[in-house]
Amino acid sequence: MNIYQPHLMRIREITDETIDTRTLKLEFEDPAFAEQFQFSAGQFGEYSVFGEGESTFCIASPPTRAGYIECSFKATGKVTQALRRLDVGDTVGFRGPYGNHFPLEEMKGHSIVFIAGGIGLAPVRSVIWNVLDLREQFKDVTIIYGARTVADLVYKRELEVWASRSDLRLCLAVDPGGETPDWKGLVARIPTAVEQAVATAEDTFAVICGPPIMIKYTLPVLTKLGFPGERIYTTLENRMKCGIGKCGRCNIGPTYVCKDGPVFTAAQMRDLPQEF
Amino acid sequence: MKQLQDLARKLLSDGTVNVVIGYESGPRGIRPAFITAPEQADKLVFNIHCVQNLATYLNPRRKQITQLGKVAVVVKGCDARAVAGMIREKQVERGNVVILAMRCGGVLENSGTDTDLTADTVSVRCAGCTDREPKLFDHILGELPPEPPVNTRRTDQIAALEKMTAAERWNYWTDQLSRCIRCHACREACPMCFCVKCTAEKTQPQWIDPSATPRANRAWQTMRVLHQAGRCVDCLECERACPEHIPLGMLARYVADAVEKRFDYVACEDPSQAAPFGVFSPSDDEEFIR
Amino acid sequence: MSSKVVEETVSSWSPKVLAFVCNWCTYTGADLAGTSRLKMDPNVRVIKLPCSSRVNPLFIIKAFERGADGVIVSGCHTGDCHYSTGNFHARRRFAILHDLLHFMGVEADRVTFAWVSASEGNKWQQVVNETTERVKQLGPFGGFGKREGGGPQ
Amino acid sequence: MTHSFLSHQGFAALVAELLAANKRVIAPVRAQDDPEQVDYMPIQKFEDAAFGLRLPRRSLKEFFLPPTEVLLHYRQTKAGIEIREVPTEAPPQVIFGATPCDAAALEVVDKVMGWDYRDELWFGRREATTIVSFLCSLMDSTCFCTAVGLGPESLRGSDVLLVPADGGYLAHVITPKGEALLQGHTAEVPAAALASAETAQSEARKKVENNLADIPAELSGWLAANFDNPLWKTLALRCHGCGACAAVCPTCHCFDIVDEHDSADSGVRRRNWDSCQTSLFTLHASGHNPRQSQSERFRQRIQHKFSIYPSRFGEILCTGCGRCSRACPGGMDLPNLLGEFVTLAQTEPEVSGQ
Repeated sequence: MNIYQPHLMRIREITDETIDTRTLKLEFEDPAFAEQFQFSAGQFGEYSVFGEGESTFCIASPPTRAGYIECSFKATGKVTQALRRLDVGDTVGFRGPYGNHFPLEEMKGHSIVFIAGGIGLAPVRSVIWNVLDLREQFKDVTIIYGARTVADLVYKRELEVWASRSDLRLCLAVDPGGETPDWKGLVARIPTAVEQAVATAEDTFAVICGPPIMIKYTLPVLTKLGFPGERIYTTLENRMKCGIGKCGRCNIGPTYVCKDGPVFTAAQMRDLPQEF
Repeated sequence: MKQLQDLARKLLSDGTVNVVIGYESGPRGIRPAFITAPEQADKLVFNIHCVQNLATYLNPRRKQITQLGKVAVVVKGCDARAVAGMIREKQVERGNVVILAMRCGGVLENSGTDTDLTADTVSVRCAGCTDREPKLFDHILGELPPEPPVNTRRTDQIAALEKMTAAERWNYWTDQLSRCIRCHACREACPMCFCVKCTAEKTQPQWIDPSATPRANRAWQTMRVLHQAGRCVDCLECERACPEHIPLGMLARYVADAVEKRFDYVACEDPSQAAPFGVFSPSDDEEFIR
Repeated sequence: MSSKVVEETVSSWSPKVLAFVCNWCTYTGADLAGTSRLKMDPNVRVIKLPCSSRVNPLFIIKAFERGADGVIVSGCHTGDCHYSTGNFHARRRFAILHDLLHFMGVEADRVTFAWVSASEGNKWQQVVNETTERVKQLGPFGGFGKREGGGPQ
Repeated sequence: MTHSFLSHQGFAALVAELLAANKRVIAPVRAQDDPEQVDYMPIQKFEDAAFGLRLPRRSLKEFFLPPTEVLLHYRQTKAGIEIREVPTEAPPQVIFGATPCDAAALEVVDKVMGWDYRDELWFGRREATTIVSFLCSLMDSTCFCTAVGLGPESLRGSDVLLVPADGGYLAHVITPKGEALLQGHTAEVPAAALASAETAQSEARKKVENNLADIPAELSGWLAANFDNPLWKTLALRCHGCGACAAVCPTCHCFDIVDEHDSADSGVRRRNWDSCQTSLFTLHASGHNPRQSQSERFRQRIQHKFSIYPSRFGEILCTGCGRCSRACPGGMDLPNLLGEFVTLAQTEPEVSGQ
């Protein structure tokens, strides 16, 4: 089997997150492969619709839930549009898991602040559930999540679950103008929400993912709060084809996002050529 | 030459333009030059080695050049037709480009070859040139050199193909186009390929397969040549760029001839002349329609 | 193309012809041919478009790529266009396409251009039957569908 | 490495024998469209080959990484998707008359192809291929193999290197594959052959040495440190972004993966050559493009070859064949540019990364 050959997976469940964002729950067709399949939070895969092509997304489900993986995507291009046309029971291809992952082991025994914007919650969600499934091994957990409008918030059912849990703090925000009359969360952009919700950087890791502009304005806030660059983790997205360091597409300077990433610390990002 | 250098120096020093695109002598023959300072104007040259169509650098896709500011460009008569085409199709504003037109006595087929213009060495596109004395310009320079010899290689080739059976022509083009690797260098080098999104890159639906298979290669070149009908100025940048040396100029020439024969239209130096596919005549020939 | 693949032509092969027709004239003309019970070869599949000027040359190439052996492009007679001038513009494009296909070695009989008005059921019958007959003579057209052997080597 | 002698007759007999055994034999052949030019092509008989005429226009890359190749076939059935794998073993082939730069390029690219994940399609062809290079005498002013640590007599990537000597060739037998190929066709090396081969080698070297001085190790660091140097903005002005350089480059290996339908329910996934010079290469689905203009794309090409690859794989992703400069319709000139970079790297050590 050559390295570009995907494993076949069946769509078991489809959840519409927003008007254009969808989550698929996938199971491997080959039970033997499913048995030995392992991954870590933050890794990604190449998902394919046969006849349309491959597309790169993170694995949005946590490694602590065996037997399936989930991916969330926004229907924008050829492959994602095709993926959206598929139904429960249809087959997709999957190559992976690829790339590095969030350093869960290192984070154990510490507090974590999760910060996500829009569909950027997908990779963070994998870590959040991973942490919540091993809740006693971590200190305080804070989740700050925002989107442009209430309608753009993804994983709404899980947001409710998180809101009802007493062992974490959830802070939801939408951009000004994006609120609905019954919106109970903040009306603020992410950097403001972070300023309000995070008291201290002490003994705490930050995991942040979202649109580049959000990250750009949130990083200074985190720095001001006292987070060193080495304790802020994010995940980068670049156009990829092979996912395994061959096709030459995802380079940022000497860095192969597919191999050295997609998870980087803010400190590492600062040292990269600013070409992303 | 001196005349050109002096003019370029003046245009740069009085701030009329920010860059003069011309020809210079490079380490391996004549190459395009981008002169941004008056003191570099001495580099400019013009001779029979100046084969490149510099109008291609006015193509708005070239962001690295548009960001330099106002441009003056050295053109031969044939290249001036490309400038006119871009003005005609609203890609370049006439007021934004200073056209430095050179009177031309033909250029070589292969720049850098140490030879005079002969019927074998002169570019095929110089045959029958009516623009040796350019008509679209802000400044016209040089003396009109004598008419170059005529290289009939391409017209002979086209005539030979015309004599073949359809099957023979099909096989000829299959041979040629099977070399295509779908790198799209022909498109990137072309002054008249200025679509923001090329049909070859449209994926929904996927009109043209992206792989270099015989079927996709033929679809790609057919589409490209058709899109250039009435636009192509026969500068042969596509052929020069092609790393597989496919005779793309022959297709372009054939279509340009067809457009001229049918619609009496030549991609000319007059930007105000309507493009042939934007207009029609009730008396257009329809001998091919039942 | 030299596609008279003998083995294939002898027995079962019957050409596939795809027709791109305009909604206002040819489609109605074809309808008339049908309701008039005119006998036509069953090889033609019709795709209805608003106007013959909607026909992009890529439609024709795609038809060949996907297995058509012949193509018919048909619309209103010039002067009768529902959109006044659509077919005048189309005619210019078809002319150059016609010439280029010729130069690239596609037999002229593979692509039939015809003006068929709403009242010309008989003409549609002729166009269909004659095109089918000519394409039958030419044999299957695999050329545009060829996938392997691309690139240098 | 051992030495043996291959007479002209022995060479012709060897090729004929391989062809008779239906082996694929590739050699430089006069180009169909231009008899002055040479391409590597499969040959049917020994006389088809045109050895020692000219540097072939394209590299050997296409015989290992074809411009387009099938990665898998799929078919949609009622039960789901069926995948038909493509074989990763390739039929054996022998390449005669490779230039040392083209042979070396394969070994350079091996590194990225075998890094962590092993590209069996590439290595399948690599293993099935025996490469017989010729001492290069085809250099022109665009060649700069010596500057990147190779040379007309370089053994890298070849299984055998043939050096002209009286009556035939002195064969440097480099690998067991090469030894197996020549088995039974060679003779003892005549005393004069060694000396005449040595002369040929040093003469060949002289032909190219002065084109460009050796690229110093600090260039890689200088390039990395000068990623944001405003210089890049002006370097690519004449670049069309056509990617012809990448197409002819023996070491450019970037590719695209696409699906194509054969019919409504079946099709193929393919790997196609791609180039960092096109704007689509890095375009995100969102419309964001990290490399907006040709300046950035050209910078990527140079950085990848002379900084990124050295820093990841320990060597320059260039074998000095000069094809990019010959193919460029815009007159970009790599050896010239490298010379300028090296001067800058050596005169501006304060901004150097070293």
